[in-house]
Amino acid sequence: MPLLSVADLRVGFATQRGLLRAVDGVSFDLAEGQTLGIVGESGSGKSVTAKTLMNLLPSYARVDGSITFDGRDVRAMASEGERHFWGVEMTMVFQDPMTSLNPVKKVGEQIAESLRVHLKRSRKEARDEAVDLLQQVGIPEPKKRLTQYPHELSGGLRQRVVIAMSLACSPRLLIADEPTTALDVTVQKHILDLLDELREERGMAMILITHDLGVVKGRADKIMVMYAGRTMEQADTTTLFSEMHHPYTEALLETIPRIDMASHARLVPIPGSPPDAVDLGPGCPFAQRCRYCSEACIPDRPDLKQLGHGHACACHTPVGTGSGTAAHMANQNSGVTPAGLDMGMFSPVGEEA
Amino acid sequence: MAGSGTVQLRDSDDIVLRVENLVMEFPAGLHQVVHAVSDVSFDVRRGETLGIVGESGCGKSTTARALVQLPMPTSGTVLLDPGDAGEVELTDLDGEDLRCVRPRIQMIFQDPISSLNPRRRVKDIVGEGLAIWRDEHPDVDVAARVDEVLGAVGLDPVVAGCRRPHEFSGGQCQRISIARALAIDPEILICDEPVSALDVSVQAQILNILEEMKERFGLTLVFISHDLSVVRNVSDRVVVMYLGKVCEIGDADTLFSEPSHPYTRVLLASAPEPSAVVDASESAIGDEIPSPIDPPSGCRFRTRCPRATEICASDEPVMREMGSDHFVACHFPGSP
Amino acid sequence: MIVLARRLVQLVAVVLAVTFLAFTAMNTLGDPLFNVVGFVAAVDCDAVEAGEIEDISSQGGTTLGDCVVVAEAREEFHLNEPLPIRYGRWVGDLIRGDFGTSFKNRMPVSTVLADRLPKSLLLMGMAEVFAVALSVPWAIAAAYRANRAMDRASTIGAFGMLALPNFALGVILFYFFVVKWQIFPSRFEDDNLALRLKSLVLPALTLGMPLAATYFRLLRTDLITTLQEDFVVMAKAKGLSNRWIMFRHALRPSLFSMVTVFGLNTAALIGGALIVEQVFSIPGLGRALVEASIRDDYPVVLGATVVIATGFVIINFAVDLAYSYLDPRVRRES
Amino acid sequence: MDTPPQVDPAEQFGVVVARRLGFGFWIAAAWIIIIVTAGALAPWLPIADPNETGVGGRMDGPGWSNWFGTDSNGRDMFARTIWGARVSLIVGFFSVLLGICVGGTLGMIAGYFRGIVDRIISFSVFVLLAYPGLVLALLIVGLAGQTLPIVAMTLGIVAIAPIARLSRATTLVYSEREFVASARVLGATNRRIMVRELLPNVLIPMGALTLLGMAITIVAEGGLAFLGLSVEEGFSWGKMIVLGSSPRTLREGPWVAMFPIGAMFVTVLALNFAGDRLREYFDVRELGIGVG
Repeated sequence: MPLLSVADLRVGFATQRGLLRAVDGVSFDLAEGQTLGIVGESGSGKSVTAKTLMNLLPSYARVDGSITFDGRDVRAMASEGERHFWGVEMTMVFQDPMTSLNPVKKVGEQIAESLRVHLKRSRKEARDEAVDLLQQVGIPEPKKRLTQYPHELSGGLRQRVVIAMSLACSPRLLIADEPTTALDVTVQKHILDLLDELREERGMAMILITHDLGVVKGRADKIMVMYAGRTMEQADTTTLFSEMHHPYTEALLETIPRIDMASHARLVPIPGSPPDAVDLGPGCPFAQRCRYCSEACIPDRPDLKQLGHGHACACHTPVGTGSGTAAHMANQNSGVTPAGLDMGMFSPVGEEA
Repeated sequence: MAGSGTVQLRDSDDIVLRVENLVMEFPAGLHQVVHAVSDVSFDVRRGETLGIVGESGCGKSTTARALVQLPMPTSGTVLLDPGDAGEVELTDLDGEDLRCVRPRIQMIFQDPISSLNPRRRVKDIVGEGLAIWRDEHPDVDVAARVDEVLGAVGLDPVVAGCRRPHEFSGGQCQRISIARALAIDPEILICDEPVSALDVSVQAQILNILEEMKERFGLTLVFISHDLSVVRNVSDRVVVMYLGKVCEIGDADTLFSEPSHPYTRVLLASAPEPSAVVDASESAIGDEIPSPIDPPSGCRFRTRCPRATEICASDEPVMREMGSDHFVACHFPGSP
Repeated sequence: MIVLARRLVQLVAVVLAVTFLAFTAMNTLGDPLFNVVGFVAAVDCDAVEAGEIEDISSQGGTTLGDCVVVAEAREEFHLNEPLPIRYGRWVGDLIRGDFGTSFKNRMPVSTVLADRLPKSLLLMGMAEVFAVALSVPWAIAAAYRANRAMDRASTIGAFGMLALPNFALGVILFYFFVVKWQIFPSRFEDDNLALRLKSLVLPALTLGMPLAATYFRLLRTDLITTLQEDFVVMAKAKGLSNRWIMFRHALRPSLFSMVTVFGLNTAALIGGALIVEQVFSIPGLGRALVEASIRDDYPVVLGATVVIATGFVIINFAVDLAYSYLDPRVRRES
Repeated sequence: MDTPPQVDPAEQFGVVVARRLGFGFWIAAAWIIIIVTAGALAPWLPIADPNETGVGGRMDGPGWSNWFGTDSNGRDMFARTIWGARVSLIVGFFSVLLGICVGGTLGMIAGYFRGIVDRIISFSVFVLLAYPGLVLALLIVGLAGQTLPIVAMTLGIVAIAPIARLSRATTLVYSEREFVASARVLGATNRRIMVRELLPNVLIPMGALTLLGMAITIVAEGGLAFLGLSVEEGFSWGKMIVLGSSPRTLREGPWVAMFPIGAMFVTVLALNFAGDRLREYFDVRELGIGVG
């Protein structure tokens, strides 16, 4: 039985212009000790998914679907006001360590407080455990750090403190929402490695949220690619990279420069910008930017189809299949996609002329 | 020093921008000084793209701003067209003289929202440079030029012109910034982290536009970023900076295929998908970048450097040549 | 230490600037001699001494002897000297602790201040205590349930309180509690502390209500902002209770604006006290100042000015100290 | 504790949301327009002469013939309340105008040029703030005379310091924005940057401040009246409240004081509310400026 099981999760916000579907029918399972990577751009719904799991959404958000953690109904626990679940069994690390630590409280207090609240530790016990935790996350001179304020620490150390804080009650699932985006590259790797080590040591499950496929490549067991609140493609990491089917996944990989590319190597841009989450229309949300777009993609939203071995893809014309190739050929020949996109946009700029 | 010396400066006719011994210091509290940029020298050829890469606090953005004299550097020189008849030393100019040279060297910034005035319409924003210099160039058709540059960056001038910045996405705002800079036909365009605030899917659009504009308008680019792969992609020549100093400078292909400074190697090894030319285990020691108020003696990278010895604390490494157009400031350069 | 020294310099500079302005204005726009001796000031005494004029009744004087009075007054208050020198002399006296003498009742200004200041301080202190005691719990309650009925009602209530000028509020309270129901005394009673406090309840309420509304609005806004901060989200993710988050995480960083306005509003508070003392006939510093400025009793006005400016600077210094308590980041910078 | 929908969730997703001023704003605006029109048209309105005694009986309560009752001289309080609006609104408007012209400019200069200019202006502002506005007004009006222009000017001078503070703070925020740096790089002169780039952004909070400031100065004028220093000729709401608030008048006819109090209250409330909605609409921080 998976540790965490999310089925058909939907989250919406009522706005003046209509319902904003931030998450639209997301499902996944996560086994104990596994890492799930959720990849997507801003507005793709990956952070809202994490906040839904953590019961951090404002009350005016409309949530639908089921979340089961170790056989327990998470949404029911939220409405019953269960106090010792979040922060104990399921915890979260946020993007920016500068803002996720209270600037006016000492580091020690901030680590110790969940120990004191959830595990009823005495002041002294909590303090000692805090020192232990700081040591585990590789902070030098942990005793001294207890009495420091967040602003006295560097970005990397702060994120270590945040990690120590979320590990305080030995959680079984850690959600890391872009844990390294705000950090310098030389520190990023340290933090990601640390998270991996801790996960292994503690047999903890982890959800790693990022906008960079490269970050999850060597670290996640499974990857879910999200776009406009929907799951585009979902697979084991190796499968995803060896036989990716969704045009968006492919486009994401091609659009990002890599260090080992030659200078001035042309990137394949993704034309346009992410869609308006309030007014998505009936079809595939990526159709307007997709070079594989077919007639079917515009009126008809593709379902997430299981392809076997846990690989699923929501596309009418998947890359590497007959229909995908045919659609691409047809678009190439006519010069425009059925969504009205000029195919010239995909040829790297400069080759046009 | 991780970076003293000027051997990296080239002796060539087509250098358009030469920075020598640039120093930028800011007062911090009582009797303290932030050494943001310390003795940095580099040059840029006409039509070249120079990438400056480094982590936060390395002084790359301060350097970029110093190039356009915002603010004026503490010391050092910034030369336009050195050796030419029209040589201009920006650091010597002030007031009206400086203002008159400004159109030659333009800049775009990281935050697309903050770089556009929320209360003005796009065509006024893009046409601002032309409006400022209308008296000097009375025959320029402002409206036509605005339409031209807006079209060049991929925006529809008719639709976009009358809107205000908040009606555009981040990527579109960055296009408007580029159009504004290009409208007055500059020689040099300084890009200070132009894509770091953008979504990955939009990033490539902007990078491609910059490449296209460079060809179309004959620009010389100085491109600043913390992202090695982005810098690698756009640059002909790369400067690696750490804590206000230059570590390594050279032709992009050489630098990325034979990184010699331990810091460059650490950067390459730390990327999400590390470069194949370095060992993925190479990494910096600790997470704490020293304070620019009280930088380490000798080589500034020594506190986190896996190769550091005593000499690194006592002597500042001087820039030396590693190969053709490849310079390193390190006592122990090369692969480990 | 350096901070303290800097503050001291600022204090001196502000007091000098304020008094110099007041001194110049009073001496150029008004006539100090007139205020000391009355209409006799208009008499052309030079002409009298030269024997050119004998009948001075048309000029406001009665006997020729009046000119002696005028001369004496000029001598006593150094009115013959040029303005900067007189100002310098006044400052010199001030440094020695001499605030000068009232033109009107010839009492030392320091005596007047010593008599009046405590009453005003008590009034303002009570008003502040009242305002803080009301606004802080109120703001917390409203911020917990932001944009719900109770919060909306509070916001409107605060608006109402802010829109009611303190003289109007004073008049209304006076009408009901003094004229109609006669719960509180109609004048200030000074016999013992209990009576003194009792007669200050209404004035303090009058002064404190708009303050409470101001504090409420600022604290509520800041609390709502703080409650949206990442570190509060983090605290929620740690499973901490709302109460714990409010009191141990959100409250302290939210006090900034309120504390700032506490300092800046000191002047407004003194201005308000001026009116409230007038409405409720409290013989405080404010009334002394009003009376003195209406009668152009410059030494008293200047003395009160010194006290007020000093108070303002000291309170704003205290506010800066409060900042460094509220936020450790400020501590390092200063 | 819920995150209130102050920030529309759609904004977090990059969707542009049209903010609204709300129904309350329009009610407040309507009241302001009514009272301004009534004040402006007072001489032509079919109301009693405010200074004519014996229109009704002495101290008649509110009724059909005299809606707001009469005072001890038998003057019609309704007519007086409308005429009182004239002085109060004129004082309120012109003093804020002066305050914004002088204070706003000084604040912008200080915030844009920084350095020594900023130090001098900021110190002057601090000095002005250190002096309770009402006391300052008291001195000036007491010395210079109690005419309408002098009262308006004096309250305007008092308004300079807080407005300069706000204008400086706003300018500082916007000077940091990169569009100012861009303009500089394009070669714009300081004057051009201040007029084209900063002014439009600083004017917005100033607009909200005009309304809030009018509320404050109308109250301040009332305060001056209480100290016996309002306009000598004619009367304002403040002066009417003073006249009605002697213990005897209060006992015999509380309406003499309460109607001008009510008129001032509703007007100040409307100004405050409309100003505050504008401030929120344009996303300006809480001002926290009290009656000076």
